[in-house]
Amino acid sequence: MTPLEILTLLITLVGVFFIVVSSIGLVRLPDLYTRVHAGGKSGTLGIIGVLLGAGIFFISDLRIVFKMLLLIAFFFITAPVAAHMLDRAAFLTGVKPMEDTTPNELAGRYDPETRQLS
Amino acid sequence: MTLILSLVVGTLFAGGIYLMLRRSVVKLILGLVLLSHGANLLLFLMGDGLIKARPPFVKPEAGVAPPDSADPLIQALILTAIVISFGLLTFVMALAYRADQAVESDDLDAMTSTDRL
Amino acid sequence: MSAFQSGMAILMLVMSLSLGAAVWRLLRGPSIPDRVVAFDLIIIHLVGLITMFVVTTGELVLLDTLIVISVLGFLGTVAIARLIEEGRS
Amino acid sequence: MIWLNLLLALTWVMITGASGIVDWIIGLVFGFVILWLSWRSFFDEPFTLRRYLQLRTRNPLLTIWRWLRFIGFGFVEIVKSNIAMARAVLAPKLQIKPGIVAIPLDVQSDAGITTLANLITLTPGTVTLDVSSDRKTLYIHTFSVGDPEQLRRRTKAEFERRVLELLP
Amino acid sequence: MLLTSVLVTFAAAPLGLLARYLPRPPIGWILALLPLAAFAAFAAQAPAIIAGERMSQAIPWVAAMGIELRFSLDGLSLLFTLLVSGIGTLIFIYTAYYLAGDPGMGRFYVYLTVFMGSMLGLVLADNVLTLFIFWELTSVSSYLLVGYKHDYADARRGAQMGLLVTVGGGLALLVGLVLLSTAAGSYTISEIIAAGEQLRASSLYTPALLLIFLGCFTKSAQFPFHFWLPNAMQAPTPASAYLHSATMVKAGVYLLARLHPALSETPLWIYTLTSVGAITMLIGAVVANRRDDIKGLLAYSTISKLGTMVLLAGMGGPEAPAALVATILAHALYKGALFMLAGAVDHEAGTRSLSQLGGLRRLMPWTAALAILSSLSMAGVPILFGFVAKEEQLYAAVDNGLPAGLDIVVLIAVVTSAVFGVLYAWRLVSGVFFGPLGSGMKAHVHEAPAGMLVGPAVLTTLSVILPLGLLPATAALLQPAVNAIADDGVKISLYLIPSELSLPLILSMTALLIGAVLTRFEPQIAAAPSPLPLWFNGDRIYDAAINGMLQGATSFTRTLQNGKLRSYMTWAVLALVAVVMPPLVLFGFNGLVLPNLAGVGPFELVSALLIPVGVLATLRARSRLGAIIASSIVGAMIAFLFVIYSAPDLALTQLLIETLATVFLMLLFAVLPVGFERLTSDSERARDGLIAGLAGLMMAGVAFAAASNMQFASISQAFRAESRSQGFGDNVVNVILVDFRGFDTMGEIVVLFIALLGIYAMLRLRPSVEPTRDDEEAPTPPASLDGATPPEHGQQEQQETASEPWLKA
Amino acid sequence: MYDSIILRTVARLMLPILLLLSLFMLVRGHNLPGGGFIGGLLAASAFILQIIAYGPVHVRRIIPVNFLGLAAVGVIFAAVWGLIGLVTGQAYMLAFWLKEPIPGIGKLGTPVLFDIGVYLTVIGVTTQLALVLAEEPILYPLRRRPVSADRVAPEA
Amino acid sequence: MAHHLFLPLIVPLLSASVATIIVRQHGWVRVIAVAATLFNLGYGAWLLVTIAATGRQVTQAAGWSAPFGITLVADGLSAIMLVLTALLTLVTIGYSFATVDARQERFYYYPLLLLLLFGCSGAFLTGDLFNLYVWFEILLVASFGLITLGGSRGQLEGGLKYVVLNLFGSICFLVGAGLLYGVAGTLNMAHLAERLSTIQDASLVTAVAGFFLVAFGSKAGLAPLFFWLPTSYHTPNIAVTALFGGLLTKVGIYALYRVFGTVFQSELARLAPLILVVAGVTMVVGVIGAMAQVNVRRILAFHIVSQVGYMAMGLGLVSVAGMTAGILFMAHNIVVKTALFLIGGAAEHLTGTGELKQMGGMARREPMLALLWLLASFALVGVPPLTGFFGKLGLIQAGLAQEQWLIVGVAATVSLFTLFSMLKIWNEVFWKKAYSDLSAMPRAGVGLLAPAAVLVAVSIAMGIGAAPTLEYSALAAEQVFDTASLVRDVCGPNGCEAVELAVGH
Ligand code: NA
Ligand code: NA
Repeated sequence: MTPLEILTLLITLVGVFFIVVSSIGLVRLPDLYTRVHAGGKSGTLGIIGVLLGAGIFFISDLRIVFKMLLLIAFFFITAPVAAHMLDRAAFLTGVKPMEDTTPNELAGRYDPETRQLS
Repeated sequence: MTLILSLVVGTLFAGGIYLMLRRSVVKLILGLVLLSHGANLLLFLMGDGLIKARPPFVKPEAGVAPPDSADPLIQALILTAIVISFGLLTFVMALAYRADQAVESDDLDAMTSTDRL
Repeated sequence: MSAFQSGMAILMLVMSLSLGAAVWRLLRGPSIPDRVVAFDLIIIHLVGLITMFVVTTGELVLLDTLIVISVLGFLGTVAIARLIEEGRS
Repeated sequence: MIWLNLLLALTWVMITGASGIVDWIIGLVFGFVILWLSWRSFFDEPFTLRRYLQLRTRNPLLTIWRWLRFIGFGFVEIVKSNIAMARAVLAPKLQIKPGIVAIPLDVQSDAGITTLANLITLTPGTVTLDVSSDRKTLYIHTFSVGDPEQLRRRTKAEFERRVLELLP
Repeated sequence: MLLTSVLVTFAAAPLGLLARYLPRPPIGWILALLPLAAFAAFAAQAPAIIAGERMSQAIPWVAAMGIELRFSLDGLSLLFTLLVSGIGTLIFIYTAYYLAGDPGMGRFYVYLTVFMGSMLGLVLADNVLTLFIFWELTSVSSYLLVGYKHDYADARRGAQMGLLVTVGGGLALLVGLVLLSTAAGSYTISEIIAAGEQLRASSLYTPALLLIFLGCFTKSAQFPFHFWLPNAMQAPTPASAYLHSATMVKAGVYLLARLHPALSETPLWIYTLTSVGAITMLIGAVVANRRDDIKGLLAYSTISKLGTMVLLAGMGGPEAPAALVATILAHALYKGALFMLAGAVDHEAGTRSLSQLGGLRRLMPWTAALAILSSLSMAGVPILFGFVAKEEQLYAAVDNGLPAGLDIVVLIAVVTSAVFGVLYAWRLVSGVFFGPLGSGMKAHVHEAPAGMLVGPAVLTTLSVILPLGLLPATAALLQPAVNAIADDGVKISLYLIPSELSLPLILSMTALLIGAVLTRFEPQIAAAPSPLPLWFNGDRIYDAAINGMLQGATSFTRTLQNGKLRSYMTWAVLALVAVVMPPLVLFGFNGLVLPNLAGVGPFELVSALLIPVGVLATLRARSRLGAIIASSIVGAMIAFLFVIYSAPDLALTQLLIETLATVFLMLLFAVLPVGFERLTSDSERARDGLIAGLAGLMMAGVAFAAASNMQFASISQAFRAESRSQGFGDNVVNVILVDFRGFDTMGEIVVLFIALLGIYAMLRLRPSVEPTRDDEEAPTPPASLDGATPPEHGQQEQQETASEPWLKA
Repeated sequence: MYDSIILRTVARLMLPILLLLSLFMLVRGHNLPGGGFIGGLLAASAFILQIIAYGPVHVRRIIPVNFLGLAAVGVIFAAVWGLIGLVTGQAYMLAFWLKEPIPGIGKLGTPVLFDIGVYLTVIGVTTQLALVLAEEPILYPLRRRPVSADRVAPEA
Repeated sequence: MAHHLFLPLIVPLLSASVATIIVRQHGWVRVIAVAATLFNLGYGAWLLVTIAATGRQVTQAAGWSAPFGITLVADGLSAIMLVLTALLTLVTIGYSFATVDARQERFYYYPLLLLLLFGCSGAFLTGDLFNLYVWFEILLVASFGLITLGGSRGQLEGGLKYVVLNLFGSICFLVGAGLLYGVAGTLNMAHLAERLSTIQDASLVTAVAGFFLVAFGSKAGLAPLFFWLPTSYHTPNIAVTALFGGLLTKVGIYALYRVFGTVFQSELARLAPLILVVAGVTMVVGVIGAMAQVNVRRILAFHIVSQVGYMAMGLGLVSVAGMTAGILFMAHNIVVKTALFLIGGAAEHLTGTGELKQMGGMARREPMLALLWLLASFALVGVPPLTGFFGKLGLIQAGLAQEQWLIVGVAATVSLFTLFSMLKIWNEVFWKKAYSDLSAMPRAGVGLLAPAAVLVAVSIAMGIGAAPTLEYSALAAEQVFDTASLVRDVCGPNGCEAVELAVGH
């Protein structure tokens, strides 16, 4: 194995590790809001790791490196938005947080008619 | 893998047909979706074998796509079929929605007025 | 198969299993947003798997699918999340 | 806007992988057409060349430097956050005490709020839930709430400050 | 001339419409020139035909089907053409008086003329298919004539009944004729007749003959199809007189006579015709005595006589052909007259009921005189032509060609029908013209207009004068007709007073005598219980059949076309399975070896297996959104497989479409109730599961069989090789899409485009009852649903119409 | 009122990027994965993201294109280049290529123009569909029917 | 190379697209619609003559040699269908001027008609199996749009079933095409015929043919796949019903003739008994349904089903004579069926209802309409010498020649029941007294009468000119079965295997 390959493998390993963590989180965590943590954070870092690994592997081809960077940026920008959207949708559709979620400063802040948040 | 994917095609068809035999319009649509997935995957099996990681692109050095690359024709056909079924499915969705609205029910068995004797 | 490829293959297998876990959540729910979270994560898995597949096979052409898949994963998640809200009854 | 156009041209050149002068021109033209098309999603008033060429940033290099520093900070935070996450998830017994906390906002620009929200989501233990309609409060879900007040303080101090620097 | 006569008649049909503008008697005289001309033309041919000539004429039409406009005139045809055109002339005159003032008279003349043309064509045709064409046209024109007074339900019913029965028989006839022609190797009648020997030996003989019988029996109102004829009496009397007594109903007899030389003298022919004819004859004779309606009485008597004719056609023996021909002529003469007179009575007295008529001999003396004479002819009283014909019948019956035992039965039947014939003739005359004045008649009944009596007068005169010295001439005229029926030199000899006291004469006199005696008991006979069981009533069976059919059809259709999509889908799936499964199982797996699973990578396996998992999740989802998300996983996994198996374009398209479809689905269906209702029972689910499983298994099987059974090299190799050199592109798939098979792609975008048009119209064009906001006006959002402006833009702009098309500008 | 600042900001940012990506897919589709369909669908996705974030009314306002007309123009554009072959007495859709490749774009010929027609049609159709569907609940608010509780699965 | 074959496709397509853009200018849209349809009619007539004179016309889309590119092939059958389609569309457009309201016109009524014309014409011209699939989808989706245009509840309910069941048929078609490509490796019909003729005995191909049987059978409305038809055909505009009633199921029959007559010849022989059974059942079930109905258009809709059975019989007899009769019957039925829908529809349009029990008195009120109806319905039933007779006679002759007694018996019997249910309409709508005073009812103007009159005239002309019509049908049937000359015409003298991918031959 060339050093490049080793590096690739290592970084990819890290990425895969975090993706696995997010999967496990998704399975193990008790309520939706905590699962969003797992998906939104670990999943993002994991995929970034994998992409980075590929970027390093193809480091000689700048086009690919750039594409990988573009993708990483894309995930950085979009993953949190998705998490936010999901949490919000869940909250609005009445998905209950796990029992000892305290404080819950959002409770009752949505106007039931207009969905305006005060 | 051909065998496995054939079985997958079978499940897609079975699931699709089962859903289409339900009474809910949404299930009907999803049934159609599965059915067209099944058809596309079935077509995919009809190419020159399942070939991993050898897409039909001309290799710059050779000037031709490798003869053992995946079947480009079947891909073009599936692509056409996918797009067509997208158009048709969207039509069905809109129609089902409107029918649902007109009948005020998503129960297909409530939509029998045009056959009533 | 080189050691590198074997390593990647193992990682891909791990990813596949992890994918199974995400699918489990998709099936299990219980709420719709739960399923969407799982959906989002499944797309991430697919992006990862394809990336690794390209790394092992060197078939760079396939890499271009990643951008579109990512965009669509985002679009799909956001759309579903948004429309769940519309549909609450 | 011209910056964005340049950015798009750069993106074009990078993804096509061809960097001749013609490619730059094509990238610029495409970028221009796209910006012209999506102009109204950025500005209320119709497209004008003056508005297009207007530069907002005085010192682009400084801005770029700040952004890079910000990204670096963010990246470190993210890695930290994920290690914490992995610990929590992989622990034999789940120990989480979640809570939802409201954080008053100073940032007012769209970009600022968004950046802050994203940063919060990507960093340890917190996910942005929503922004109030009057854009004065940020609601976050936290993984293991200690003292809500401390969380508020820390967030404002570590994150919002940096965001305010870039996008007021 | 033959062709001309037929075509001119058809071409002249619209002339009848003149009567619409002049619905007065003179028009009848004018229009009658047409049949008169035809009569003259045919009469002019008589000498030649009598001399043994035979005229033929043919023009090709649809040669490939054997249809040829081939006409030929021989003795039999001549007899019929003279009857058709001669009686036609009288009817044309009569009609104008009968329908005077009726605005529909024009229509009536058109139908009448078409009928005449059809009838002429029928009897002249020398091609079975041409004959059939005219045969059907007589049914159709008869339908229109019977339904002339279509405001009345009875008229519609009578018309429909006649048409259904005759067309039904006609279909059988058609098949029979085609079979016959197949057996004979020709569609030309004269050639078919020439092939008699060969035909009788053919295996097609029996089916062909039975089918032809069916056609003839329905047309000629033979038992058990006789019931339509009395109902056809709903027609205006001119039509009844013309079609239902003198001409059309004899078409079946004509055809039997025509085919007689070729097909007769087999047991099938003899027994069928004898029994059907005899039964019809008796039933008609009996029932005629039970009718109160004079047209009904005449109709049944016609049935009886038609039965006699069929009997004569079937029974064989040396005298039968002559008797048949004589009967045809005699019947046409007296029955045509009687019908017209009955019409005159109806016209003047306002009723046709025997019980309401009476004593008209003083009020309508001329009518009475003619009716009495014709009735005497009908009864077979000597010195009238009816007597001559009856003598012939009895001669034929005595000397019939039937086996011992049966011959006696037939003889008795003929005599019996003669007895009843006397009886109903007497009923008619005494009931209408004698006794006290009828109770149900109009106030001031007077003689019918002279024009209305012209026809009856001519026909009655013929009945009277033919026996008075014209018998040899008549015989000479009829001889060629007999020759056409019986080719072996049978001679017809008509005579009024036989040279010796023969058995037929005795029987004839006896029948008259018994009949005369029975007139004493007429009321008892009319009131006697029906000889047939009550249910055995053609009318009633017809109605029951129609109603039963309608009800059966309704409940059948309700069950089958039940409006449920899932039931239709079930049929479709089962049809697919039924068509594909057997050959697949039997031949589809020939020579396949079980595949090697070693090359399957674990991670592909996992991805592939996630598809069924997604399917299952979709099936088991208990909410719409859950199902939608589950199904979108299926799409994503398929796209992933596409990536792995070297189809990046496919994967991209699949994913894009999948996502967009999901978004669209959510846009439309997220707002509806979220949960699925439980609508089907467990047994239904199990059944559907079984069907779906079977279909799925079949699809898996066929996919695998085809994928492992590629017998030919695919043409795609050429695309791989020539993509760059000829298509100037490296993405072979895209080159196929835009160039090699760009035509497909063109169609594909058109599909999208049309789908857009359709969806747009469907969503925006609402029926006017619904609140309508059509067209492209951008909607004004209610505050609760949609964010119109991004917050940072502050003030809300005035709504623009989104239809501002820069494209058009 | 749906007004997530976060989503809207990101959606706005994505619009030019996705449009650029779609042009990229269109332009190099003849040689690499992509093409008129994929490009068109991507562009439509860009617009659909705006619809999701801002609602159809806003999108109609900021992108004042008659998409249905665009689809029709796309069809005409795709169909019309084939006529060159026909008027020169050859087959419809016969390809005509410029001798030399255009720098930065590649070889230009009628199939490429055809692909642009496909691109325009797909954008027009898909975006118009999304707009029409998204406007549906605004134009025709649904009358809700009560569904008896015991017949509904207790989910969501 | 007959490049002109593209014209009847491009003209409607471009016209439809332009008409879409200027849809608000009603007058111009109508002009465009009529002009394009007239062009197709004229072209079709010319093609009819040309083919009779010089045989098959062949061209290649984009010039690529067959079997690599997409072949367009016009033979006698194509030409007959092409010309009838244009005629029908033209007549329907004329009828629409009088009956279709302005709102529908604004929602792309005429463009959709033109696109339907485009789709049908393409289906009749293509010589490529997958391309046929595309054309099927085009005409299907155009028909979807037309059948739901107006958005009444009935249209939506019926339309949903129409659409879904047809989509199932489409999927069967797609699967069949895919499987066939897998087995035979090509899509060009000539090439397929060439290759499949080397497989003589029963094989997987027989199973694959089953998919096509179901696919085309469901478009054609064969039992038990016809359910979509009676449920939806009475719901849209009368003009649309008339066009669909005449045309759409026959596209399915056309495809059956084409694909089974050319590509699946040995499978056809194998499946013939099944096809005959299906044909008989279709005739019977259709006519039973018609007897049960009490609405003009619904009766006629079931008749479509019943008569499709006759056309299937023409195929199931597996002989040139059978197919000749089938083609003749189809041509007759296309014309007459549309005429009947137009006339019955005119009565419906005037009365405001299609329910028999609420109609009446039309014979006195509108004698011209009554006359047309009488002629058309007798033509449908097969009363000589109107067109239907020759088709029926041809089928009977061909059936007897093949000694298929049963199907002949069924065919003959069913036509009696057809007569019965046609009489029902005649009695209830035309002969029976009106239930109310009709003097306030609008009169049938030229706009309502002329289109039907044209078709009735065509039907009569086809009856009188039965000889040339039959001759042409025979030519068409022979061409369908003659694969050897097809291969020669499409791929050249050396057959399709010898061709290399290039522009032109
Ligand atoms: Na009625
Ligand atoms: Na009526």
